[in-house]
Amino acid sequence: MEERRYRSASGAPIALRRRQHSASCRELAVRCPRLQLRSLSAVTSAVWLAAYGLFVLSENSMVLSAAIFITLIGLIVYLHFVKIDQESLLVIGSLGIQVTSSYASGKESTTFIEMGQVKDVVINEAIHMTPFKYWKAAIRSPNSLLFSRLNNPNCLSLSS
Amino acid sequence: MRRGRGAAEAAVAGPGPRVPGRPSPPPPPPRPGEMEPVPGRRWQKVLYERQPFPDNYVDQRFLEELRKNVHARRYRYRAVVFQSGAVVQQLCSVCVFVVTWWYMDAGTLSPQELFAAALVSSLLGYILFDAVDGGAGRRESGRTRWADLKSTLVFTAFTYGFSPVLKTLTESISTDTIYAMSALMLLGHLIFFDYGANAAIVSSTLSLNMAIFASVCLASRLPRSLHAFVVVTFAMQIFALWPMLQKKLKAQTPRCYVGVTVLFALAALAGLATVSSVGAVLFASLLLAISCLCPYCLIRLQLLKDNIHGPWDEAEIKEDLSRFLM
Amino acid sequence: MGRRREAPRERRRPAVMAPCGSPGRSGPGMAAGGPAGGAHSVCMVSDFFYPNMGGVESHVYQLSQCLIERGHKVLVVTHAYGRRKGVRYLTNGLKVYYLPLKVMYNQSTATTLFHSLPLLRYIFVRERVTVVHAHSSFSAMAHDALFHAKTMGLRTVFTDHSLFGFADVSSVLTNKLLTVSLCDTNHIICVSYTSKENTVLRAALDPRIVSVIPNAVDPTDFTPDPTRRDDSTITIVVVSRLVYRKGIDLLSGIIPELCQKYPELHFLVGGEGPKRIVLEEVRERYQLHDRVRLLGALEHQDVRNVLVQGHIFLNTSLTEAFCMAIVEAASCGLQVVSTRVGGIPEVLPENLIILCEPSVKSLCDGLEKAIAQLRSGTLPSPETVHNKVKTFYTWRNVAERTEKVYDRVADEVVLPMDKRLNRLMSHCGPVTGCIFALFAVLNFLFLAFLRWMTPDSVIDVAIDATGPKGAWTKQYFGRKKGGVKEELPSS
Amino acid sequence: MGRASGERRCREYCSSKIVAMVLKVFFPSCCSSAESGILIGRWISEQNSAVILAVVHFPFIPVQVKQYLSEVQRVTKVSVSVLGSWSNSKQEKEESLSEFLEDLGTIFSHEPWIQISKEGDSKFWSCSTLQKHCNNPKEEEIILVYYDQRKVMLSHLHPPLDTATSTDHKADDASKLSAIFDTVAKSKVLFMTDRYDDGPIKLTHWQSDGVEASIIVELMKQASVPACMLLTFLVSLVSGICRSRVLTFWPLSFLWSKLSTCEQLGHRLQHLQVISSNKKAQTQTQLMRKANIFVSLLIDVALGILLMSWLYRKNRIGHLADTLIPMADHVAEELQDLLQWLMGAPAGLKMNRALDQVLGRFFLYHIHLWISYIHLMSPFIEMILWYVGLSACLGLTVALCILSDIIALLTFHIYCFYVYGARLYCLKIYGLSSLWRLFRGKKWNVLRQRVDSCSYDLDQLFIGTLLFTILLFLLPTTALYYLVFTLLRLLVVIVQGLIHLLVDLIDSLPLYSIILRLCRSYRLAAGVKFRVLEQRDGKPLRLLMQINPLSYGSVVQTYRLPTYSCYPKDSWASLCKKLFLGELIYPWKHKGEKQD
Repeated sequence: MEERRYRSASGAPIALRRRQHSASCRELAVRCPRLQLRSLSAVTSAVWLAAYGLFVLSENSMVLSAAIFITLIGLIVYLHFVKIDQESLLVIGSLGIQVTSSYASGKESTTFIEMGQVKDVVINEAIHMTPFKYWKAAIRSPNSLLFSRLNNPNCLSLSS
Repeated sequence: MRRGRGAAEAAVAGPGPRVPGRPSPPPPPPRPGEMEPVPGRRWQKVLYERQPFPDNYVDQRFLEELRKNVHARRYRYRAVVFQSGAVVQQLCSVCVFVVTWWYMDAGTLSPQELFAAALVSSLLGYILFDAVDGGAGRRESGRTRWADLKSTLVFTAFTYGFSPVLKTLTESISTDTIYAMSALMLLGHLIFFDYGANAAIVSSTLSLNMAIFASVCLASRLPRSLHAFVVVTFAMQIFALWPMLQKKLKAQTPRCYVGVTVLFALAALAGLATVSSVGAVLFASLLLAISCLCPYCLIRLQLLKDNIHGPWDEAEIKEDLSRFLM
Repeated sequence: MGRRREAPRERRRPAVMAPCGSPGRSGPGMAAGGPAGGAHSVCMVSDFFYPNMGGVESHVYQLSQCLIERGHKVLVVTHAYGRRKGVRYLTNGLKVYYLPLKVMYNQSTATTLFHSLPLLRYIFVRERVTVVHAHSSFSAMAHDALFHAKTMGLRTVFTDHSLFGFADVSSVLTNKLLTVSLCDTNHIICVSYTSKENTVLRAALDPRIVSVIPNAVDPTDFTPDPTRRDDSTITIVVVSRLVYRKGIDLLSGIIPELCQKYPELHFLVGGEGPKRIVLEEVRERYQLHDRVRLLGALEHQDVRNVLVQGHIFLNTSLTEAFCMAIVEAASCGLQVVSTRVGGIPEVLPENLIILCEPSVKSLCDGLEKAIAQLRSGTLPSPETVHNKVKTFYTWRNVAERTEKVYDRVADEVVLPMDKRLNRLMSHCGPVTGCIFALFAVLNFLFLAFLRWMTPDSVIDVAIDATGPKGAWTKQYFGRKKGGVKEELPSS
Repeated sequence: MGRASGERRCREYCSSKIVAMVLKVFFPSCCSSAESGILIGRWISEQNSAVILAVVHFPFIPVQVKQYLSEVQRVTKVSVSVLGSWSNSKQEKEESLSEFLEDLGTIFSHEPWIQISKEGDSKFWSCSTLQKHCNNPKEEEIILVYYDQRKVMLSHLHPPLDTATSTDHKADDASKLSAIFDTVAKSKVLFMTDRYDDGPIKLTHWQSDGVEASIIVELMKQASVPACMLLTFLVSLVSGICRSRVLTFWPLSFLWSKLSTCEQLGHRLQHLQVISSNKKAQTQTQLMRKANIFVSLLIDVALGILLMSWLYRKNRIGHLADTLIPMADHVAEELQDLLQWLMGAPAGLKMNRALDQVLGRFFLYHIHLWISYIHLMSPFIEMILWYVGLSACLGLTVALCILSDIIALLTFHIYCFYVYGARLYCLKIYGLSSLWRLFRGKKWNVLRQRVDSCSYDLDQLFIGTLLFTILLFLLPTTALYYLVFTLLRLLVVIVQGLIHLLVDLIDSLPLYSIILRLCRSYRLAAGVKFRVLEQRDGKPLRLLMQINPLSYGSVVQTYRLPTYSCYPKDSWASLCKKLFLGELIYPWKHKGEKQD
């Protein structure tokens, strides 16, 4: 169970935690920094300022309420579908690989692949207009890839 | 890089066919050490055997196959002027057509007169057409008079039938639009016309169609449908039939072709002068420029021609391969 | 497509390996011992790469493979082909970037001279590229890469694969652009002496910075097989794209001429293109359906099977820098008849090729001469021809010579900005020079901006997978080589 | 796999390292509190894993156990056997017991012999195996996997879609998980045994509520059979009538095919046939399909009856009828005004007045006809509506379809206009395109499918150009008419499309599956997920196997019912092209023009 710190392709700090449950079972977890209050408040205030500007132009209080709703909904959507706090890869010897990505809202999406169906494990870069993301794909059947985005190659070169 | 530059220029301006020795600076006496040709072995221009020279070795024979101005042609002034007659002709016929239309629009020229004149002139032309080469062309083209008559009937019938439609065709469109359109079309007619040069853009069909389009546009502005009818027929004569006659004249009797050209040009100028003197002056200067100035420029510029050829050129296929598909 | 492309390489690799093991030639040790000291990390940039097919493509691929064998790090950058985008690894861990750039005109990307800078810069930095090697003057991406590489202060090499005339307007413009893009390139490689002359004239270069390194073919790919040809008839093989530049119109003239003269003559035409219709017309007109077979587009591995079926190979190109087709044909033991254009006379010795003028008549004469020799049996046997041609061109040789160029370039200095601007202005004429100098400055500013956005320190180094010292080979290929061997084809 | 071929391969650390398989013991969590005894279950040797199904308590007579097992095996076709021993000792375990367990292994010979023992109520069990025959008992690792017997039994595992579709990987589909799942599922009988019959042996496993609770179900099953028979009879009768020859000769059949109501009815008829077919559904999917159809039918009819009850209360039909006629009139008047506007110079467009007048008059006359037709049938409208409204009891979808048909009938004139306009415009466009080729001195070569250059005669050229000019100048007029009527047409089509989309939604939504997913999420399993339970070293690794429910999206995707309506094949681009070229867009071919 040790922890290392890296910087992701976008320069954000990320932490890789590895823990050895048993000889054949190990877990790798990449954890991004939580949502900073700073950025959150910055975005919110920006939206509200814009809304207020509109409100001043068009004497319509609907704008303000709409802005509030937008920010709320946007925040919920962001936390629930976009912001990934932690991605963990659980490897159980001779049983399978399990990839869990937990969102900021606590929602967890888990996928388990049996060892028998893992053809191969591939680390590859993808071109994403400027920054190069790193994907780890466990190829279960020839045509379906299971992607988990791990922002730093080294952690995988370690694990592999 | 100075020398590299020099090299390039020298190469480009390198002397023409088969200079003895090497073209001036580019491959200078090889530097000692850098590219020392091994004594005894002569560099040869082959790739399939390794030679004891560095890859970037520059031999004396570098660029020896450079040729210049292989296809340069020399023109004679009078010939060029003679050929420019075709352009003059076409300009004049456009001018004549416009002037006629102008008269009809102003009402000074009644359709009946124009129709009579056109009829007479076209009959004359028709006779002339056969008379020039003694009917040789007709015989080898195998076109009967009946066919001529038929197509004439088709023209007249269709034009006459459509002339009412033509009259109401563009009434809701503003006159300026129509003028602009027909001007454009006539310009296109002049551009695409087949003056005897074999260029890519030449398309006699297109040019003729544009002329007809323009004539229809203009005809639709005329007061009555009879006017429209007459103008369109006139357009057919001057844009379709007249050039055919010209070609034949040019082929058979160049001398009288020149005469005809001059006369026609004068007639056009006179007509234009009655409409506007300024226009006439401009038009005259234009004609002069085309028939005298341009050939002169062409011949002068021909001297400055500098065209590089060599083994790298894409070989063009000389003989006519279409015979295999005929 | 690309898959099929890789398959034969994979199969042939042992064959390639074997000679590579010849004394002191291969391995990083030798390369490290090279004059410039140490291996280069080369970035091949071209719009043309697999799955697209052609001379440039195979040149880039083979050259990269051989350089990898010699211990250099090589990666290829090209644009995305349909669904083939992103990063791929080919044999020996040759890394290929398929960049998401828009294709404008026959597989050449549209260029704005700037939009590709972010991507290319990222690649150059993260792969620690030292030499940028651009291919083919038709490829806009190659020129972009040169431009950016100079801005970033990297060494640049350019290989020109094609000939250009000077007559028409389009070639005048392209030559101007070539001048701009080559005037401050460190070194230029041409595939034949004719091509060198041509390039020197077009780009107004110092002939001293232009090297001639011919293309090569894989002799193991093109081995003769006399059993495949049927000697009751005479078969003339034509393998080329059916386009005007390849002189297909000439072919359409030759076919009826000869077929009327020689009843036992057969034509075997491989390739696809707009001129196919002409050949079909000829076939219909002269009722030659049984004697003229149009095979359509050929896979690379099928080419040999087509070649060995014939006795005579006919090449009617109107312009060629270095005709690989005739070398392949000769390597298959065919008697080659070709037009005397471009670099073709330099490619094969007189006794292996019959050169004709680009006209139906001359070509027919050449073919008849070949047929006469064939009948009299004075032609050398395919094996002897093959053994002879085998010695002419090998990729290993090409790689060595290219390596020399890299070493030489590594010693040179890249022009700093001010010198570069001067060069541009002085060298490319007042107008163009100034315009492109301006572009260069803008490009420099853009680069500065990018560096400020994501500093090079943030960009992480890519794992080097190439060749014997690739990151991967140490851990995995090293351990279970067999596993990989049987795995690659299966997958 | 071609994609991955080039990419760098790397093995997972462990997968390359694990050569000796780990022994996996799937242990039902409900048995964790059972008294000591022996473990019975299935041994899957190729995966080296043991699925524990139940615990047999002491005391027992080995022979009886054996015959019981054989009986179970006979019934369930699962090779159930004694896998090992289970000792749950409240107090400190004494030697004797362990020895006793040891030689139990000799009685029930099994290889390997698993011994799980739980001291007190500590969470960490010790677990060991005995290999009698291999002389060196090497210490191989053991993983304990707890699973919820009931859920695993009831759940139905969905293999990922693509593997399911890919035929060449059947080998993968037979994966260990599915093996475990159907092991548990097959041994259902084992759990169904009544709690209260005191057989010779006592088992602990998940206990179903026994037979009593399911008596009602049984009764329903009994009752459903005659109901099905009756239904089948009726359905066959109706379908027979529909198929009778009277209704299938030309004009009628054409009419049926155009009326969406008939299609909907036919669709429903098929559904009824599916439900009432009294042969049992073999696979899970068939069962689900039946259930889905049944539920959607129910809901459909319920909605329909609601609608009816709303309609027939305080004479809403009458109001509807009274509003309908004036509406149609109003539409017609609007159209007239529109035409008047077009016949002037609309939006200052340059139109050819003569042609404009002609077209306008023609359409006006048409509208006049239409209005008179409406007024002719105005008295009957209410009655028609009343009877039509009754059809709502067949289901909301039918009512909706009828509505869309009524709309189609009421906007028939718009359709006519559209067709006239389109035909005229189409002619013009084609004429113009060919004449434009003539204008350029080209012609379309049909054989080679390309444009060749061609030399025309003088008179051909002349006439062609004349016509070209005329058509060109007349084009704007027709184009404008075409444009306006196309827009109207598209409006109608969109409305109809929306209605049909609604119908399709009701038809195809797999409600039963969705409800199942909502309430019993474990019934539809996409896979499993493991949670690593806390552990102490020296003790085996303990995992908790939970069921990963199918996501709603894939539920719908898997179980959605097929619908009859064909969506437009052509994409947006081709649609626009059609519109531009003036080809007709048919409503019944392209339901939901705008939906995709």
